[in-house]
Amino acid sequence: MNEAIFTTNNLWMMISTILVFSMHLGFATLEAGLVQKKNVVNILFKNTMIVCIGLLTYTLIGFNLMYPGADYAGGFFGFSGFGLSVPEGNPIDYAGGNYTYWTDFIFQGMFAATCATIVSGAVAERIKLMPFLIFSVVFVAFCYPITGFWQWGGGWLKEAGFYDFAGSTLVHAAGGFAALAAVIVLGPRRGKYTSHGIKPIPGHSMPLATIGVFLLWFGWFGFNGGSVLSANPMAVSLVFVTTSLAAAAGAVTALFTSYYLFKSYDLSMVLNGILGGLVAITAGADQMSPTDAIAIGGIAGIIIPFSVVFFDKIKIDDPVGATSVHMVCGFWGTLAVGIFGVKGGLGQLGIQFMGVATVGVFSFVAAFIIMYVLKLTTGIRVSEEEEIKGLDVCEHEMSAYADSPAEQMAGFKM
Amino acid sequence: MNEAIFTTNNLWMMISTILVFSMHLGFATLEAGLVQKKNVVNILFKNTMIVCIGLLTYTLIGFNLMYPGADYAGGFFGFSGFGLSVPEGNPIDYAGGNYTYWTDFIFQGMFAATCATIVSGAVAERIKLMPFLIFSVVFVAFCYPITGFWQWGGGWLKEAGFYDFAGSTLVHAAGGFAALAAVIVLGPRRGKYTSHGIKPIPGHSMPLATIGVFLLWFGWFGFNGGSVLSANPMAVSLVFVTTSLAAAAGAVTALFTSYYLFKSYDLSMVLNGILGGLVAITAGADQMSPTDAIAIGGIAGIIIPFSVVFFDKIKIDDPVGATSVHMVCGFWGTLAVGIFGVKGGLGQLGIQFMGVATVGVFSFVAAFIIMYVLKLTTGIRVSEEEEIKGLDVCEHEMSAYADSPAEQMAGFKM
Amino acid sequence: MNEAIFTTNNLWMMISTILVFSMHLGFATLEAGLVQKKNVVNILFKNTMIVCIGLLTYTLIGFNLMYPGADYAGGFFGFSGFGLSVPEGNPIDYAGGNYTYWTDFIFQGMFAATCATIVSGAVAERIKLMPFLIFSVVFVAFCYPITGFWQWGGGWLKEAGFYDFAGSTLVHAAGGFAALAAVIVLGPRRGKYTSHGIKPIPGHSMPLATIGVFLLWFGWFGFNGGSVLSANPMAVSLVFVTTSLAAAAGAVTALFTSYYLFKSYDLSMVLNGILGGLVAITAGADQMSPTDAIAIGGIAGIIIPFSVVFFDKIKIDDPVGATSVHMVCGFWGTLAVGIFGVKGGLGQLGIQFMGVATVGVFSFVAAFIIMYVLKLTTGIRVSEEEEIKGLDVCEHEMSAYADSPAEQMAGFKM
Amino acid sequence: MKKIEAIIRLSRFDKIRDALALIGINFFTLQDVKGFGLQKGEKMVYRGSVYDADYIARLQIDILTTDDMVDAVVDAIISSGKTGEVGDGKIIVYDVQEVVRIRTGEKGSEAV
Amino acid sequence: MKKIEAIIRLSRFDKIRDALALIGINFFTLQDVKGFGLQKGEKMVYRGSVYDADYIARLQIDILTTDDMVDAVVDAIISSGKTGEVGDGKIIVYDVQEVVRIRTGEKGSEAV
Amino acid sequence: MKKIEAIIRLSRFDKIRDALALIGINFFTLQDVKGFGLQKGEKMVYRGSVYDADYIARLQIDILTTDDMVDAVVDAIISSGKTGEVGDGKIIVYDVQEVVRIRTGEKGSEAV
Ligand SMILES: Nc1ncnc2c1ncn2[C@@H]1O[C@H](COP(=O)(O)OP(=O)(O)O)[C@@H](O)[C@H]1O
Ligand SMILES: Nc1ncnc2c1ncn2[C@@H]1O[C@H](COP(=O)(O)OP(=O)(O)O)[C@@H](O)[C@H]1O
Ligand SMILES: Nc1ncnc2c1ncn2[C@@H]1O[C@H](COP(=O)(O)OP(=O)(O)O)[C@@H](O)[C@H]1O
Repeated sequence: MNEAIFTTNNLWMMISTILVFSMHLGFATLEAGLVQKKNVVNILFKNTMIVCIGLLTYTLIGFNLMYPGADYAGGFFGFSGFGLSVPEGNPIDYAGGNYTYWTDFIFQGMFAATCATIVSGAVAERIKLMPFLIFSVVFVAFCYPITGFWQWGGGWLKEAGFYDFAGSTLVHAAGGFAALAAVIVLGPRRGKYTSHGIKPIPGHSMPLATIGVFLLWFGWFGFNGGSVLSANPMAVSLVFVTTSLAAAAGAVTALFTSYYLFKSYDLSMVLNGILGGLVAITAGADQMSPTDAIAIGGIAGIIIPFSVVFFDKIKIDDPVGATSVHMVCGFWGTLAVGIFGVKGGLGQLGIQFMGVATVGVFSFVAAFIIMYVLKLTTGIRVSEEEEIKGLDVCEHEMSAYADSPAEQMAGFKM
Repeated sequence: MNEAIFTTNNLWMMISTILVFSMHLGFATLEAGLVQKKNVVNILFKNTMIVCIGLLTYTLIGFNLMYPGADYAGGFFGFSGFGLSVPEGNPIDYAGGNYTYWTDFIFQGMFAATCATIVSGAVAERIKLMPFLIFSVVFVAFCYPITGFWQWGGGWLKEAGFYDFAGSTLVHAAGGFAALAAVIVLGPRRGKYTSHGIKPIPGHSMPLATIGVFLLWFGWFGFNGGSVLSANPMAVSLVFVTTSLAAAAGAVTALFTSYYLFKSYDLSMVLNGILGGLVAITAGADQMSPTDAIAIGGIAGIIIPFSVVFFDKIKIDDPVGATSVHMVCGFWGTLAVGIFGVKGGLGQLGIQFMGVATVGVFSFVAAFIIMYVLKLTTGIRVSEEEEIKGLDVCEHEMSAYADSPAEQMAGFKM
Repeated sequence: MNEAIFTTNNLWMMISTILVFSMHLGFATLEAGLVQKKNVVNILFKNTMIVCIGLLTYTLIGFNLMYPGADYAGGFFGFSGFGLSVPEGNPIDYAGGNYTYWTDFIFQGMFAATCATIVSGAVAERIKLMPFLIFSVVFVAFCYPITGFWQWGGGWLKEAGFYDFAGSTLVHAAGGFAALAAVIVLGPRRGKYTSHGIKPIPGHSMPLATIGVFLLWFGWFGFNGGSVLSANPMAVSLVFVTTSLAAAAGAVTALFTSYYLFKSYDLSMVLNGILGGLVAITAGADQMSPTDAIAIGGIAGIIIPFSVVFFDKIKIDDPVGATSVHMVCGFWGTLAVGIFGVKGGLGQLGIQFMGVATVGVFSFVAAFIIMYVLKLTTGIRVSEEEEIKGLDVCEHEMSAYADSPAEQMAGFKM
Repeated sequence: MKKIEAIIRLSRFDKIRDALALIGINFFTLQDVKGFGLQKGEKMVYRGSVYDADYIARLQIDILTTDDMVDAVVDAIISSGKTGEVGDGKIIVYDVQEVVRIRTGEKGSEAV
Repeated sequence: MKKIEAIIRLSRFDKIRDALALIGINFFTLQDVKGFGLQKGEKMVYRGSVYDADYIARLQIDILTTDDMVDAVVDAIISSGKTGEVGDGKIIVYDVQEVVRIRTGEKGSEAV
Repeated sequence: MKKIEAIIRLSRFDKIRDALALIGINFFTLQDVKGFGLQKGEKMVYRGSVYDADYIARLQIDILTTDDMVDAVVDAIISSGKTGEVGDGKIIVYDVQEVVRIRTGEKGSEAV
């Protein structure tokens, strides 16, 4: 391995880190756009804190739980000590000339927090701030790294032949199942499911939501492209193609499916279709041909509207569609590796199912327990009055927009 | 060519792809900011779909229409078959060590959709959604690749000595002329041109518009910088300098010109001045000195306010100024290659004029025909009532902002 | 030095340029979010113009003032002539294979304007547009390059052993001290400090402010990462780690400190905490271990709320907290190089203090004089009536949001 | 003195304004209101749930005028504001005890 | 004819709407207002300064109705809008001289 | 009982609020309105077209009060709200038939 290629590989991994970082802004704006005006500060606060908490816990413990080293190969759990320490030896050798130790850590660290962010959208508009942050700390410090270790850290799933290129299972389905558990413990927003039927609670800003989805797609070039773990020209560029085509196909099929179902060009469904396509291709982005990618993303786009309606029917209230996008399409994308592409085949399909199911069950159960314990101790839900007034005023003593002429005037006297 | 430089070159082309992708978000936010609040979902919907449609049609047909291969050199039209297929041989040889086949496709694919996006802004606030999407499919599948082939695909314009580095003509003027044709067929927004004179219809969010322009500039580093088609240090960094200085000069001259004309510091003009500078430098970004770039961008910034006023006078109603920015400054920038820089000279100027004029006429006529056929068949314009109520409620059954206290309350009961 | 590494190094420096560029959008959105609705166009206008002006003056004069060459080594002032001119010789030799002349210029040029942008937030909502732009021209053309030369250009501070990796002093403290001077000359917004106490004037959009902070963090990867001045794998990736951890720690400590002080989860403080952490790590981002970085950022996050309250107490009215973030944390971060990390030690601490103090005094005095002269000549403050009505309507004849149903209707007749 | 409140369609505002100007009424106060009435709001769809917006955005015009102008104003609004479809709105006439112009302190018909 | 203006809590809107519907009142006009009264606004904190929002967001419902319905409407609003805490709001009844339906020109009780 | 509606300049709101507080009026309802009157809106420029904003943003204050307070309130508003320039606004006094406090059901002067 020569120094020049090492430098280039590492550069790409660092840029991927920046791209994955920008996904946090994507989540923040998407989720802010899909909640009501009175809960915007709260969702921004949570999303801002999650990145920060995620990076710090990953420094302290997560990284060494997820990548404890070869000693724990094939296992269920490993840990190589607190904090970071640069290994001895020539940096070029740390990862066969692909990236440095620091790059490894920061790239993985940016990934870690996305998992908790997925939950934040699903529990929006009624969860208390502090319990949620505690949940995030625990989830991102322990749960995500443990299941992550199973596969990417070289644990038992890896050994079983499971394949999850960039995290349809390990990030998205894990986060999505946790979100489902959290929503079940927490209950729906007041007024959403009434005796007269479902009462939609429209998000307060479609521009913010759209910005969020574009930023997520933008960041996904690093999420998937960086998962090649080097700047290998053919591999990374193929991943760019499959990722983008799956997103594009998801949008188009979501458009037609939702038009067929609701006779309406629903922007929020198209946006979710794009995300569904992205989540679905993630497990096999390096394995698929363009046509496979279009099929996988396109099917995700069809699943999305049905899934959103289904969860509403069973009264799982998820304001941003995180369960449909991350859990359902993460599941689908993981299976798709056993159907399409180079690895497709019944055997692989079985292993894929087993992998996503075990990770899903683990994440679900872990999230359920954490949430339940918090419910019994600190409480997890704001009061009815606070929910009606909004979390911004009640938890943050602030409103997201101070913008009427009368409010502006208020600045001119005590 | 060595592997390391190949990897770096390809990396830059992939990053340029991401940057060009982010221009779609730039267009989406710019256009959303410059329309009325009641048409925001519609414009976001269109811009989101265009990227997706663009990528899919480019996969199916566009790429092979635009780059049919050496067999068609010097011609008017070529086609090398449907779909994508990786050529045999060592990837490094595909483009002389500059990029892989996949990178080539995805970079070009991201470019393709920008052309149709230019149109979307100009026809905003009154065009029906479905006919517009059909227009986009046809335009991006056929028209853009055909004129693109003339030059970048190695067709007759190329052979004639025409020079268009990154698309002042092939992307911007092409899109701008198509926009003009579309606006002519469609007619102005109701109430814009009255017996009492011109009634301005202010955009609903200057922050969104400003975000859009910054994102476009951001993406332009990839649009122009990527058009070097390698990471050549001197070439790409010069392009960065000329591109940025042209944008900066466009802002400054647009500020003074519009202050001189209207006695007002008009933010929308400064924003258009930046875009005008960027469009203008695009044809010769690799040919110009910093001083040339400042001159070219500065002249574009002077042109913009005059052009905007002119089009309003002749009742061409273009809510975002796409014709001024893309058509007029694209024209200017193409000519500038024959005036400034290494290639400057009367002969070249003639060829430049011929090139932009033929591409312009082709795009104009093609867009006119497509729009006209749609007008006669599906109809292209919403009804007066829909226009007054806004496309969001009428075409999407949704509003972009659901934000008054009363609306928020609405969430609490059926 | 081989061509391949040169290409990669230069590529990273160009990408860093793009990232630093995106900080201008970050500043624009952050500042727009933290002002009142009636002053949004004005702040966007200023931030847009500053980048453009900065690039142009840097072309004309700034670059050659800041980097006049080895002839002026160890001095206080140097100048190598107007405009840009590519040096003779092989481009690879210009900077030891790290970047080209053009890259050098454009990277430094993007940095330059950030200094003036820092001021723009602090003087928002009451300064006249034109005098502010004149101030920016002078500041960015002369003041920033002169102090910049002292260190980065190889002047006397450099020789004295001062260390400022990426500009805690040269960019942030310089801008922050200038902001302080400007605020003192200008006075607080009317109605902020009343006989009954401090009247908060809430910003009009927390989503915009949050987007701004994420974009600044995003750009800081290039601001600090690019300051390595090559793509050196270990160096740059360490900078990524320290930068991100400092930001994360700043958020967490700002959260707890402001909760302790105000019993409230104040989003604006957390956002400022992130920025404080970023500013503070900037002086020594390449010198610190992850633990050091957490300590430096964490202390910055504790400082922020105290500092904000302090400046309000002494009636320094700074709507966006620029003095606290840039001046105070820039000061802190500069000192931190003498406390933590490889260079830590009493001698270095003294030098660091001396460096930041002299640069601070110079910037403060220079800004004070420029502002004062403008106050006596053109005047720098809008009238009371204009301040009440808002700068958008009074200086720009425009409003940032045109969005009530009645206004929308207004489009339909003259 | 009378106050006339008219709750009208957004789309008729300009026609009504012109009609009022023709009879010499150039002064009024406008506000955004939400109307609940016979005409239902638009059908809306959000994330798969179809619902009716339960109100319609409307404008309320408040006009202060002298007693003798009332009929003219009412007629002007009816003729310019009517589409004939459900939802055209209402005009309400009140008696006002006193009107004062803040600038001058003038009262009654001097003040409008 | 009477006009009834009720200034109510946001959180009681739906209850009040239902109560009105029960007595046959489905038509009204709604607007966002800001109330200054006994109940103070929320405690707010911004960048370290604590302050009270000096008003509370409220809704104003305007109902036109015939004289005989007034008591029923007032009672319906009181029973559905009352929480017992300071800040429940006010109901105001005015005499209206004339009501006209723009669509038809009908007047008086025909028009509501 | 009377209701006083005052349409005022935004910039005078705080002065008026203070003046009202001095005479014991701390309760009122505020709304954003748009005024069309002698004073024209600002000159605006958008993409090269110059136009006048045809209205001015104003505040409307609604005060319920007993008959004996009316003159004091009107005087307070005039003295604190007047700039002397065209556009200071209007004060309108209505007779109110009944006022009810939702919280207690109290009526008349007890309720304000
Ligand atoms: N009884 C009422 N009290 C107050 N406002 C009313 C009343 N009835 C109607 N309105 C207002 O008038 C608007 C139009 O009334 P609607 O019943 O829809 O049509 P029309 O007046 O043509 O019969 C309603 O949206 C509402 O704002
Ligand atoms: N004198 C008044 N004039 C106009 N509006 C009033 C008056 N008094 C109260 N209001 C309105 O009624 C609302 C509730 O009044 P408040 O005094 O807080 O509680 P309560 O009515 O329960 O005593 C206020 O927020 C304000 O909008
Ligand atoms: N006849 C009217 N009916 C209703 N509102 C009015 C009337 N005349 C004026 N107003 C309101 O009062 C405001 C101030 O009036 P204007 O004529 O501009 O100044 P002035 O009251 O000082 O003569 C207007 O903007 C409008 O809101």
